[in-house]
Amino acid sequence: MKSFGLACVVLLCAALIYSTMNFPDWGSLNSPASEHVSDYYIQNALEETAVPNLVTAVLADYRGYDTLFETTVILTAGFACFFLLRRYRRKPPPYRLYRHIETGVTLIIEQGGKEPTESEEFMRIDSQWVPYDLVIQKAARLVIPFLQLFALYVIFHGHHSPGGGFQGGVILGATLILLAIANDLRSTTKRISERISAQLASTGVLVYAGTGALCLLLGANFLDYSALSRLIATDPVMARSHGILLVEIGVAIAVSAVMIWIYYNLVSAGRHDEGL
Amino acid sequence: MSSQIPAFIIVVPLLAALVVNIAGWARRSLCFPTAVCALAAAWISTIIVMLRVSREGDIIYRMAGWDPPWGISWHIDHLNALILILIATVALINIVATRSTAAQEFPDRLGIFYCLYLLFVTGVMGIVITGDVFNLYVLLEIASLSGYALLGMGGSRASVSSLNYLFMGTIGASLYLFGTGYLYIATGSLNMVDIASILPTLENISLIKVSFVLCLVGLFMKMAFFPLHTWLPNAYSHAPGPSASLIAPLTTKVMLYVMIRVALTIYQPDFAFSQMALQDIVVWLAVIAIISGSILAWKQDRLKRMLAYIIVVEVGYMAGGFWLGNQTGVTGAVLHIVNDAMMTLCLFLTAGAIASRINADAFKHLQGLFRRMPFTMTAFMVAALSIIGVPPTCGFFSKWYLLSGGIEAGHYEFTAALIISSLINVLLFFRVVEISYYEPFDNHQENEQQGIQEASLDMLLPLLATAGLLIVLGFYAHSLVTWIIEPAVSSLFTGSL
Amino acid sequence: MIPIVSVKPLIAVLVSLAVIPVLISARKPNVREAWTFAAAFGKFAIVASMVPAVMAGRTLEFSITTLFAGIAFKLEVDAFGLLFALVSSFLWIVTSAYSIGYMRGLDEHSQTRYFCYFAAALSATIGVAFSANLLTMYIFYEILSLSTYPLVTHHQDREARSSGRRYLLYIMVGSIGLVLPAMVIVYLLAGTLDFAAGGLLAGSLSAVPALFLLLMFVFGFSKAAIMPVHAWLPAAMVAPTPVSALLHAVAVVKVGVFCVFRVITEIFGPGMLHDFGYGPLLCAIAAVTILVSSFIALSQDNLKRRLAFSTIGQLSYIVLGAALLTQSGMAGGMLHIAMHAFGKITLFFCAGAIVVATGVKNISEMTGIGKQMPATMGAFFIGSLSVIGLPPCGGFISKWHLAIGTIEADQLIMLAVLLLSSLLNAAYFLPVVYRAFFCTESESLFANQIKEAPGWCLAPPVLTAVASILLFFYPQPFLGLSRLAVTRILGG
Amino acid sequence: MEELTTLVMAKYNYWGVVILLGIGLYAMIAKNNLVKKIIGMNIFQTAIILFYISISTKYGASIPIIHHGHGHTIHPADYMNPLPHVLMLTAIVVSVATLGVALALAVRIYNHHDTLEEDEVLSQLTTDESTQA
Amino acid sequence: MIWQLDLIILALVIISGIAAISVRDLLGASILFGAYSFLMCLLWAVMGAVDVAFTEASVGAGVSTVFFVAAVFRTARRSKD
Repeated sequence: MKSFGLACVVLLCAALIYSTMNFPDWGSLNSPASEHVSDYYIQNALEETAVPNLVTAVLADYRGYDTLFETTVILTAGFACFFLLRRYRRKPPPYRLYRHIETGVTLIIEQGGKEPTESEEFMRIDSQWVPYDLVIQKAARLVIPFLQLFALYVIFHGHHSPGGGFQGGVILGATLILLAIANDLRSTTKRISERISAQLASTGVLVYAGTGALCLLLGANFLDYSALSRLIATDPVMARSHGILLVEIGVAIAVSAVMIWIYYNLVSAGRHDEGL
Repeated sequence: MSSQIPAFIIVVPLLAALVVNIAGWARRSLCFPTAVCALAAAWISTIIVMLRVSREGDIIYRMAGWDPPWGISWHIDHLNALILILIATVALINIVATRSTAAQEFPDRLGIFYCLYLLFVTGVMGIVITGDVFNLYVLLEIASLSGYALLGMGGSRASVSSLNYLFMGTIGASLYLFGTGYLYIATGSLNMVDIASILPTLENISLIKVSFVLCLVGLFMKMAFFPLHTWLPNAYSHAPGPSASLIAPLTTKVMLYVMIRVALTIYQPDFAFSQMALQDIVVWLAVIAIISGSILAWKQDRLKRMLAYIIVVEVGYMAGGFWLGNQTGVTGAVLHIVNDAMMTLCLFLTAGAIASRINADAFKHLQGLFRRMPFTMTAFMVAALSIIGVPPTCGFFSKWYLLSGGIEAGHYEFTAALIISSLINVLLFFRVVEISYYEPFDNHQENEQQGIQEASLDMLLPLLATAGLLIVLGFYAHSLVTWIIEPAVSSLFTGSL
Repeated sequence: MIPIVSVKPLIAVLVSLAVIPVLISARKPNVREAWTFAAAFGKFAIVASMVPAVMAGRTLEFSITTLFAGIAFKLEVDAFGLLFALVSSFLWIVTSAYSIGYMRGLDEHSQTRYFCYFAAALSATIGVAFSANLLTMYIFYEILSLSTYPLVTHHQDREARSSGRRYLLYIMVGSIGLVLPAMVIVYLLAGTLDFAAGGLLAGSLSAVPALFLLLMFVFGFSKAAIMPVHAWLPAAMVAPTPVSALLHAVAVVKVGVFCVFRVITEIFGPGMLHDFGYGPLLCAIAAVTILVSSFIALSQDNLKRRLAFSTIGQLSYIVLGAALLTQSGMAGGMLHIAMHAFGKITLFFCAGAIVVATGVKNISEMTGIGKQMPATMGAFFIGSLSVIGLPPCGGFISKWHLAIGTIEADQLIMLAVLLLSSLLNAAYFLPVVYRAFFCTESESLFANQIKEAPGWCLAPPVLTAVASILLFFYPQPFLGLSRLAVTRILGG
Repeated sequence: MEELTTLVMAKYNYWGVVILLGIGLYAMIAKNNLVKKIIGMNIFQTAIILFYISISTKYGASIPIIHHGHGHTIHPADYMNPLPHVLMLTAIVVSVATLGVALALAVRIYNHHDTLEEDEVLSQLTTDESTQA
Repeated sequence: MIWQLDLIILALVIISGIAAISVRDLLGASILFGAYSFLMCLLWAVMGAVDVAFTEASVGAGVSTVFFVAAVFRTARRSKD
């Protein structure tokens, strides 16, 4: 198998490297790729959408239809992970571990035994439990708010600087994942339950698609934000800019929620009780 | 507003999927009706679009109001419109037919099942409707991802084969993306029509040839064309029934459509058929696919596996028929895409109905089913005759076009392969018929012996409707060809798109 | 002469299909069989009602839909088709009566299924007879094959299934493997598949491809049981006797020769075949089949198998008649469809009656059976006379025409073949009769207690026997129809 | 000699792409561990992304964000080609989505078979088959 | 865009890619894959694709690695190849 794989890989590589001989030189200014359509974007995007960040402009407006489905792809992945992995507990686990916080004693409560309320003195712990590293815990607690602030900045400043809904959304999701890693999974699922994350994911895409559908209702083509100028008192160009912001927000919501959702399902193998 | 009808085809299922997920967590009972309504709406809009196309010619829908090639635009001609109707019909029939089986397969994740169902339909519809090569890739991934999930949610076998499918499919899609990258580097555009207008002006043809080959190999992988078909039999035969009867009819056919679109619309028939010296190779591959697939199907001892191999054979029919390179062959391929989707749907629905009654689909468990489930087996019989190609079922007519195309093109080996595989199909299906018709039912395990009776009505009616459709399609094959397929094919060949 | 557009042909085809739901739903056997009769009489009435128009030289046609560019799904009634339709629809009535007696006599299982598929098969037969073009004919041909499959495998035991498999294999390989591609080629050559009086392909084909196409068709319609594709017919004799009687003496096999006849006369056309000199070739093929099958028939002890081989031989007479490409040769072939049908069905009925009465299947055990079953064996005698072609039976007329045809085509070898084969027919039929009647009491295997078969089984053979005698004296309307058809083919 | 250097200068990036493609493909074909295969798959996809990004580059151009805004004339030569960037954002998302699904399937398989080695999984499946029959 | 820098990083990318598929410890492989993604993100940043680099940094180097680690945590860490 290995040798066969190596053989066909080498053949493919040879063929492809040979084919690269016909490419225009790397970085040349007058290759067809960087002339035909892209020039149009570079020259007109600012006038037509009032967004200096060309990537954002093209991403969310000229090719906004792509981006809608890019968001849908990640949503699909979320659905798929849930669909494949989620296992609702048929029977409760044979025992649960509780830790008495002052003394650090671990109690094993057999199934059916009376379980202490999770309070100041008792906390439930995972079966593969390592004592929390104080530094990580506190550092995470310290960092996370700033991270989330930065995420919001990335989302809302995507018009003018690198970034946008997608990157910001990923960071937002990552902060919550960090929370889950620094503490335990249950503490995060308590804050953002699976149901919430799933519904948020759909809502995010719904914001995006809804914006497009709103344009439909306003008589323009799907995703044609300039039609929004009838709602918000601006000229069509600014309306496009605002529409881009709107869909970026939708993307951010969707992506962050999906990231968390996938993480829940992956790390707990679909049980949502114990995780990393 | 009526100019916005095409958008509904994609937007309605997408929104419905989101709504189903949001609402489904609260009220599970909402999921099914929402999905059905959405698919019905999409179906109606496909019909309207078809009528408009046949009345007013091609529709160009400018997404976000940007003109091509700056923005993404849809280009709907007879061919897409036909395939769109096909997809909507299959999805609608299947979702109604599999309501009960889906509820018993995925009791605790029904909502998400319907979300993925709708997303899959959105994906394939988007693949068919779009006029932009990259957008096609994105929607291809949506369809594929939901497909992996739907197919993988079976036993452990299903997961393994689905992961294998995921690997193959990802390589295929990535190769397609790579090929479009070559196209982009050569033309600087992503809009199909725009590329088609630029390509003839280019001088270094070899780059385009490489891109063509890359796209083609990628598509062959996705459509399970010999020898890249290895993922298909496992993935389809181990999948849960409701998913299989949705995905098996659609995936390969849609990829065949994409092949036709890419080869004829982007790279123009002259380039695809004459400048690339691929024709004979592909036709011979198709011949091998047909023969070997038929033989492998004969070796199987389980119904769904046999059907899966038959799909490989049918892909050989269509790909070979397309690569004959003459209008008759392409007409036959397109007509067979329509027919084969319906046939496959009918067969897999039958398999699902049987599986919902007896928990196994090995041939030896089918004994006496004709007496127990007469209507189901009648539908199976009709589909079988159509696969064999017995008139007046629809399979005969597409096979006729393929045969005459093969003779016109002088590819007698293809004609012979068609004939031989039809004969093998006779053996295949009459073996099943003999078992299910003549073997006494008593050989079953006692516990099953009493319980088994005809499939539930909500499954039976769509099944019979499909079987009837097979015959109707047969009788109206000529009108279908003259009204829709011939304009489509001739416009593809004259490159007027 | 403009054709009459009439829905009659369609009704004639569909009438037997129409009763199938009734047959299925009918709980009581009497109701079921009453409906079968109704359908049979109705069908015959409609077919007969078309005779005057056709005799007047008109043709009735009805076009249903277009299948391909230039090919309609179309029914057309001309003299030849009407002749065939008359025979089979009339004999269906008789056979229905006989089936009732037979099936009840042996109280067979799942009779509803039996009657349903029987009706379907008849529809397909009439459809073939009335087809206006090759594709329509092919469609009905396939429907006929599929609807007779359950009849052949009626007993559902291992033997029935294996012979059913063989039946399907021969028919399907022939129709899909040979006829379908041949049809496609013809379509690509001529742009249509409609039957044309002078021959559709006339002048549009050179010698060698024409030969290949011709052979593809002749052997492809394997229902005609021309050797070497005859093996399914003896195997199919496991079916209940009425099936063997109607389908394997009249409907199915005659459909085969009918198709071959049509192809020879109206696709290739006598002119072309004559120019290329393929007539004698076909004659030779037919002659070989005739002689070989007759010799095999001599050696068969099972009565039905012997009849089957005799059928194979007689079918080739019809092909021979077509291949002679002469006035009386073709007329004789067409007449033989009718005459042989009456004779052979009588023989099958008798064989079945014997089985019902005594359970005996083999000739060697029939010694002295004539004493107990005089009527049956009498009918058998007449039937065999007719098949041998001796006056005063219908068979004589058709053979006479065939003989004249051989002389017209001055192929005296064929004449010799005819005479020799007639001798052979006599040699394998008359001993049965002799053994049945003229043997001393001592060697008779039957005590007196066995008696005639029940009336339902007895009346039909007697009726058909009488009919085949009457056909000798009043060969009209078949003679007239065949004359008309021949003049249409040869252009007067 | 220097035309060779110019050739290398002009093409080495694409060669890197091809090499990465090879690595990924090799991992997917030859590796036995499912997670390894998945890593290979991602490398394969990122290689194609790198290919597109390489298309978009221009010597002497800056990032595709227009600094001095309206009024000034904008020279296409000053900015990188934004289109491939857009496409590849989507491609990255697609790759991470595929990764999620693939890992989910791998975890499912592990729950069934307690292994990620493909050959062991297949052997277990074949043994099930034989025990069933 | 400085091509020397680009070349160096490209080499590093290839090396880390090879390493990622060749170490036996799956956790190590995941981390190496993270490194691969991060180097890739650098490469793209050098090529001026800032948005893509940003995305790759957050997705490839961040979330994907986390997914890998989570999956490895739920499955086996050792591998035969």
